[in-house]
Amino acid sequence: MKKKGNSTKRGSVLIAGGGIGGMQAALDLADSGFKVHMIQKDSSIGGTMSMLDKTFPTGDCSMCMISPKMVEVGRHPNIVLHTLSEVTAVEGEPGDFTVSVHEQPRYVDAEKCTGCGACEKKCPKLVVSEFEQGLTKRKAIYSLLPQAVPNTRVIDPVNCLYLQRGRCKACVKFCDANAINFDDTAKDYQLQVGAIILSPGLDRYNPRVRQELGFGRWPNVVTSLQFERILSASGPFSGEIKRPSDDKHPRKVAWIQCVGSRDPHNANPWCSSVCCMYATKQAVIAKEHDGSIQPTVFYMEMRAFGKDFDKYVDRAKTEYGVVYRRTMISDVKEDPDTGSLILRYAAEDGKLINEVFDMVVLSIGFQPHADAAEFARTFGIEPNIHGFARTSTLSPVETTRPGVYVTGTYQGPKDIPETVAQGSAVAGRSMALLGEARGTDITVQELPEERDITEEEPRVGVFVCHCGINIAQTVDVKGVAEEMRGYPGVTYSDDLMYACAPDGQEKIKEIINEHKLNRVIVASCTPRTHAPLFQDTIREVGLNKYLFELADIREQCSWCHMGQKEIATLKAKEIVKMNVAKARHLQPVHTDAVDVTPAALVIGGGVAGMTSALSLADQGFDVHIVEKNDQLGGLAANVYRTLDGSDVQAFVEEKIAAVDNHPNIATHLDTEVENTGGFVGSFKTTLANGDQFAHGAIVVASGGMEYEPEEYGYKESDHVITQRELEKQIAEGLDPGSRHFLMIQCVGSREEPLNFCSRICCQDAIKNAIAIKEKSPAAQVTILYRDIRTYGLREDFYQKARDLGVLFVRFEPEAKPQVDIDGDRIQVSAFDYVLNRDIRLFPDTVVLSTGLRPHPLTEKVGKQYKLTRNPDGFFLEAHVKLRPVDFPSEGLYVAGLAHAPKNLDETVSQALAAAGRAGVLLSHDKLSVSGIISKHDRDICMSCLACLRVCPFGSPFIDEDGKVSHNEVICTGCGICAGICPAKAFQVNNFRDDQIHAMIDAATENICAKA
Amino acid sequence: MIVGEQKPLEELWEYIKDHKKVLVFGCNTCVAVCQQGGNKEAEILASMLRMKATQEGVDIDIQDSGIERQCEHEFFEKAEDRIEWADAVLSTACGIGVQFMAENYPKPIYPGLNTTFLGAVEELGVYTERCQACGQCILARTGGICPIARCAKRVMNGPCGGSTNGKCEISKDVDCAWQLIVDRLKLLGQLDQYEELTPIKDWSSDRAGGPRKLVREDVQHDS
Amino acid sequence: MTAKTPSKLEKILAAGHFAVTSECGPPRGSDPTPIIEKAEMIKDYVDAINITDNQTSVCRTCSLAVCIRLKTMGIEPVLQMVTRDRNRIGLQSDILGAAHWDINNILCLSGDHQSFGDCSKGQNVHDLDSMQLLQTVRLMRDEGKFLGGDDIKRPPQMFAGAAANPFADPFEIRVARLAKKVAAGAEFIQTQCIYNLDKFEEWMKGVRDRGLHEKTAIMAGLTPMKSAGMARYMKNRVPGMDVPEEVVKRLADTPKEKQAEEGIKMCIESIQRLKEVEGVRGFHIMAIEWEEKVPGIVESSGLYPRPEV
Amino acid sequence: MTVQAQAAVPEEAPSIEPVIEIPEDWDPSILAFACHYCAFAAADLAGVMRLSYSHNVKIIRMPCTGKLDHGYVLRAFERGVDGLFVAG
Repeated sequence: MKKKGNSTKRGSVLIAGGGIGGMQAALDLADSGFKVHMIQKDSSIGGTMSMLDKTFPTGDCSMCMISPKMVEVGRHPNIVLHTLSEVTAVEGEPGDFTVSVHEQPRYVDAEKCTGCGACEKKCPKLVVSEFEQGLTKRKAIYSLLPQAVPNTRVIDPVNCLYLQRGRCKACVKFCDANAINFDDTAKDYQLQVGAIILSPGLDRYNPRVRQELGFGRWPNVVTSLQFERILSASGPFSGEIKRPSDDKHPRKVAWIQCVGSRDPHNANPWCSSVCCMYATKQAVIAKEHDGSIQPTVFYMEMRAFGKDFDKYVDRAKTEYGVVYRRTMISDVKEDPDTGSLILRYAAEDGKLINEVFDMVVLSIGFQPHADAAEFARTFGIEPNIHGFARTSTLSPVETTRPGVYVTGTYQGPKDIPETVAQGSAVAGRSMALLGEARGTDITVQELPEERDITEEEPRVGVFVCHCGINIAQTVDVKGVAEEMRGYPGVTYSDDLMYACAPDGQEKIKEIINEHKLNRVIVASCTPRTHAPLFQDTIREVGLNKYLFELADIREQCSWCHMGQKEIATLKAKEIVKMNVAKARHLQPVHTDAVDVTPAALVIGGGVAGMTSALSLADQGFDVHIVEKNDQLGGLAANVYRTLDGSDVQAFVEEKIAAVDNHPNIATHLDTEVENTGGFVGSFKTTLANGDQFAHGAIVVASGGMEYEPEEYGYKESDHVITQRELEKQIAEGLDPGSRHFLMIQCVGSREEPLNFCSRICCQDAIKNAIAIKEKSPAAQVTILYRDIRTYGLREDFYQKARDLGVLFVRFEPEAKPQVDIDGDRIQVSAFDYVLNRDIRLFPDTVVLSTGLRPHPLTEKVGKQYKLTRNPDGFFLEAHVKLRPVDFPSEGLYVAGLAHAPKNLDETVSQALAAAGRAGVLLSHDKLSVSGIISKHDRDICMSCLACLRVCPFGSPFIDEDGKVSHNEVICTGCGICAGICPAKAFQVNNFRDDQIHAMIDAATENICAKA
Repeated sequence: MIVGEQKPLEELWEYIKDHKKVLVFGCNTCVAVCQQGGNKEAEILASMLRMKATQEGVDIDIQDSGIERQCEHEFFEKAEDRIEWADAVLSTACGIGVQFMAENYPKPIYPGLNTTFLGAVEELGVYTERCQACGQCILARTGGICPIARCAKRVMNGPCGGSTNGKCEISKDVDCAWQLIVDRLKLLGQLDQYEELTPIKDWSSDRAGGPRKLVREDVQHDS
Repeated sequence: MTAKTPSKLEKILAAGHFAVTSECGPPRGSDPTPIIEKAEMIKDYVDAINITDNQTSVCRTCSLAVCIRLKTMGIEPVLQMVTRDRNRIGLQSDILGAAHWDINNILCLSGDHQSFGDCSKGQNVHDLDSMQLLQTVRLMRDEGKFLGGDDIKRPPQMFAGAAANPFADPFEIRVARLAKKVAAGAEFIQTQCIYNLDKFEEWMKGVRDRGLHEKTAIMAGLTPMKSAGMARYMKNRVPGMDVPEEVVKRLADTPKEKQAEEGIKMCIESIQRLKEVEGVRGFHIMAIEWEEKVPGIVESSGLYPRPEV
Repeated sequence: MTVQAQAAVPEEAPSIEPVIEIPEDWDPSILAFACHYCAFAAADLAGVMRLSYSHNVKIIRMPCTGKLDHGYVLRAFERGVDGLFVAG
């Protein structure tokens, strides 16, 4: 709740690191009224993810996902970007920190530079490009990546000829906006913030250290990140897969896994979690680029533990023909005359093989930045033994210093969705910490009354932008402006040097007032990034911001028809005419808003539900937990220890206690949701037991269920138990004595009909095995496994188990172990790959590592809220990488096992993330509906239900009086309903039929004139 | 609802090619639901005919318009002027609308659709026949599935000898009505009803008995 | 069971002999000679000859005319009548027409859908269905009344029969359906051609359980296969036909020129086996366009000479 | 298409337009309907990378290709457009 008051807490947050994790936290906080200071070491935000070509398991292109976020961060009024900056000192306590920042000089004035790139073309100094991983060169004055945010150029002082030897200054000569400023100096300043979020990400392991792999010596051995750049269409080879040595297309490509990971001797002991999957993705995408490529992956264990990961690997094997060899490469030699590489390894049956590959990709892992120790000292937090930020499993985003949180890979190697989830989680934690200071540090702009122009004749103003040389070099800008003066509806038409520059903005405002314009067209770059900028400008002089259209004559005309002056000018004229024709039909759009009830419904009282509820309650919102059983706790109630030994029972009790006596939380036990009416912002829910309440958001944490095994004789003998039952016995003081415990992995997981990894069973097995061996070393523990998937920092415990003498025997799904029981004697037969023969064991106890299933309630809850589920029955999130806790329709979030099997710490992170996301929504009194939505005309609609059937967001619905109505709050304006409506009852604002028809007519003016 | 299908463009062109001013006139209820005769389809059809006209080098002014329903007088008032303007109307309503206009306007009214059947919307874009309007409903005896509308030979004591794995002898895409009836009776536990012989049907209330009329005096308005 | 009509077929069945009937398709023209030759060929080997009524909706000489022709030749005809082509007036009028010539056997059928024949654009009638036609025949015979209720002077003496397809879907109501036909008045049944003997015997078991084999005379329908190609065609293309794979395989394994002979052999084997099935009271041998084979089949399956009655 | 008894009704052959030969200096006019989030963004990226492609295409921005309407396609062709390109 927003209590302005005189609270000492500050309403802003400092985020150290501009990768996807930091950006998600920044957007969540800024959207909910907090000022954000983002500190970024490089000249642009984006981090590692912006270097990737595609992402697993969907194959979506990474830049398409991250660049809208980067633009949003770059433009957000509540976010201040401090690039080329580093934090030097932090004082103060939670709610009130003083942070000193050192900012390197950029030598280019951000206000003036328009990112036109003329300077870069003329700069003579070539430098190895870090972003392209050394595959190509960049200039001394450069932008980190084509879609950099901010896209102001930066001068690299080490390589700039002028800054080093006082010569050249070519960039100054060619910069029309005279934005180059060599007198720029480093700056030091202090920021007052309430909370600090650390998201510095990780460095990549440099494989040069391991000589035998030949990186740095043989050119055709590349790192996986270099291969990402090779695959990328905006990379050095524009997406064509070529060998660095001779630019030939490689046929046989090998991926070597665990380079720099799981290798305590000369690299890092932990598993970097993502290499198995990105290697598979790179193999698949490479095959898509060039069908003749034969990919082979050399690996120790295929760690495809995430959602739909196993299915992705199976598809790689069957559809793309990727060959997986479970063996490590001892060394790589180059055949000098062909440049190909000879890999030596031992095959399954032990024979030594030399196989020739055209190219080798080293799947390098992560490791903390070189300055990680110093970074930790600056922020006053303690690193763990490996140099990551030290956190505990049960509070994964809190560092050792209160008020300082961590997200992303700096907390431990992880994949993008977990990083994004932790981004929202730390946003949620900061909101909880600074709850009452929300909104105090941001400045809300006062806007004048909107002019009513509905009666006026269209008076269109056209501003054609030179954009320095970018447009003017190819398009006769003055000619276009002149041509438009006579065009119907145009009252004013002129050119501008830089429309988006501050002076350009002022000129536009002046002309609008002077000529009483009621429609504005700017012909310049792409509406995707700059339309919001101009819309806000015209709104500042009272014009409704939807009376604006941006004609793209740079990216879609001058830049792609370079040199063809007269054709490009003609095309530019036509593009502007099309937009003016549309402008004549533009109507003002008033976005109404919907009240938001500052309360949330949490379905499920397990760890996920309770964590979300507590975080939301701390943020000041009322929360209703609905739990089907008669007490809270969920599955975690019968878990005793985490892998690193934290006491789970105590944690669950503590959570239950916190929930029970939190003033904002109401718990409804032993009941279910009867029905939920209303829509996002104002839901009304009735429970089975009759309780009723209103709320604005819903967190679905309906949890999961343990698989009840039938196989391996579980039903026939009580010597065959599950890991959960063993854990209970250990907790109750089991004396293992010298008994022999035999564990079997993947029981009920990773095979049809439920072909997915339940992610927790390897951890459970290792945890119990260590507990038994530590209790009595004489006891014998054997684990029959398919792949031990102790990913991330959990790898240490796999190492510890082996050191304690636990035996690991691998089996293939075709030759599963056989358990035969007669009376008390249990015989287990299996095939041992290492000994290469069948073995028979006689354990005292067989322990089954059973997997997880979606809770039977998932289907019912799914139907109630129209939530889709994946084939395995888990809920499907809005976007697998960038919206891991959201559902497609707004106001609904997911957390915990209902989304997918996950470990307890990941459940906590996801629950905090869901609370963070819901907090952003609930922090607004009013939920403003976006302007570009579909409008429904009820009197010409005959309820034929075609729209109801096709709308992906379920916004058309059959209302009380049985006719079709349309819920504008949920509508995203895609217009599929308008496309199919036979009565044309749906029209999308700014894309109405008359507007599109006007554009078509304008585009075909010259043809009709000629005919 | 009533389901119809647009006539092939060639046939429609033959109707209007000698006229100078043609109005393509949509009906926005039943035939709009099956997306064949609604106002939007009228607009599309008008555009197709205009292009046909340019291809044939014939000068015809083709406009389009439409009303809610062409089977009730009052709806026509809104489009009176457009209909006056035209010297021929191509109505994309079902057969009812075309005839209703023909009774009221002294100019050629051409049918845009082939009205096919009374049907249900099984799913978006799939319309299937359900009722023959025989005037004497026997659905109570057959578990709610009509052999008259859905059996190719209107067998009253089916199935005939030709049904194979649940499909009618005439085509694998057509369910055997009696297979559906037997399954349905089994579901409702009324399978013993199957053995009762269905008496010979009185077809006098069907179309065979001549064109039908319903008069509701209590509703009639003595305007 | 005493015969109620002057029908020779009924008398033979009543006397407990195996009845044998065959089937001829009238010509697609008015020349009577082909039908006369076919009838002459088989008249001593069968008790009655069915004359099809525009089979598969293909226009041919009407069944009534050919039945009259057979009657004049001293051969017992079985008039087949489909409800596809006539409404109830036409049906009653044609029944009287047959009775006029003392034709005493009638087989009531729905008839194939017109889309199979040469007039797919025609309208079908189906005023009554096959069972309601049976009721009409029995009404006219037993109560001497028209459907409209008036009395008939000299009511027709028709031995009424119907077709039955034990193999069509849904299989579980096929016996119930026979019960309905019996209730409607079917005194004899000529089944669809049988290749799946096991399934037929299973059906017969159901029939016997309900005692229907005493209420109506079931005659097993048989059609000898000419070739493996014909077997495949019947299996895949003819609706309601159940041709097991072994039948097709057995024909396909025999050399081309011997396949016809093998088909006849299989038909005879079927007859021998069906003779043992309790409730089978006769055989309806349909050898359309292959009538010359009927004598051979009848003879070698021990059904010759035909009993005098 | 109403499902009749296919067994009997033969399909009429579709009428194909006669091929018109293309003049030398033909400069086609192509209209593209591009979805704001994918194809329009791709066109921008082509520009950012200075790729060049033929000038004959003009792009109309749509909220989503699902919004495409028969009316737009026919209106474009009726007014003489030579080709339509829909991407999203």
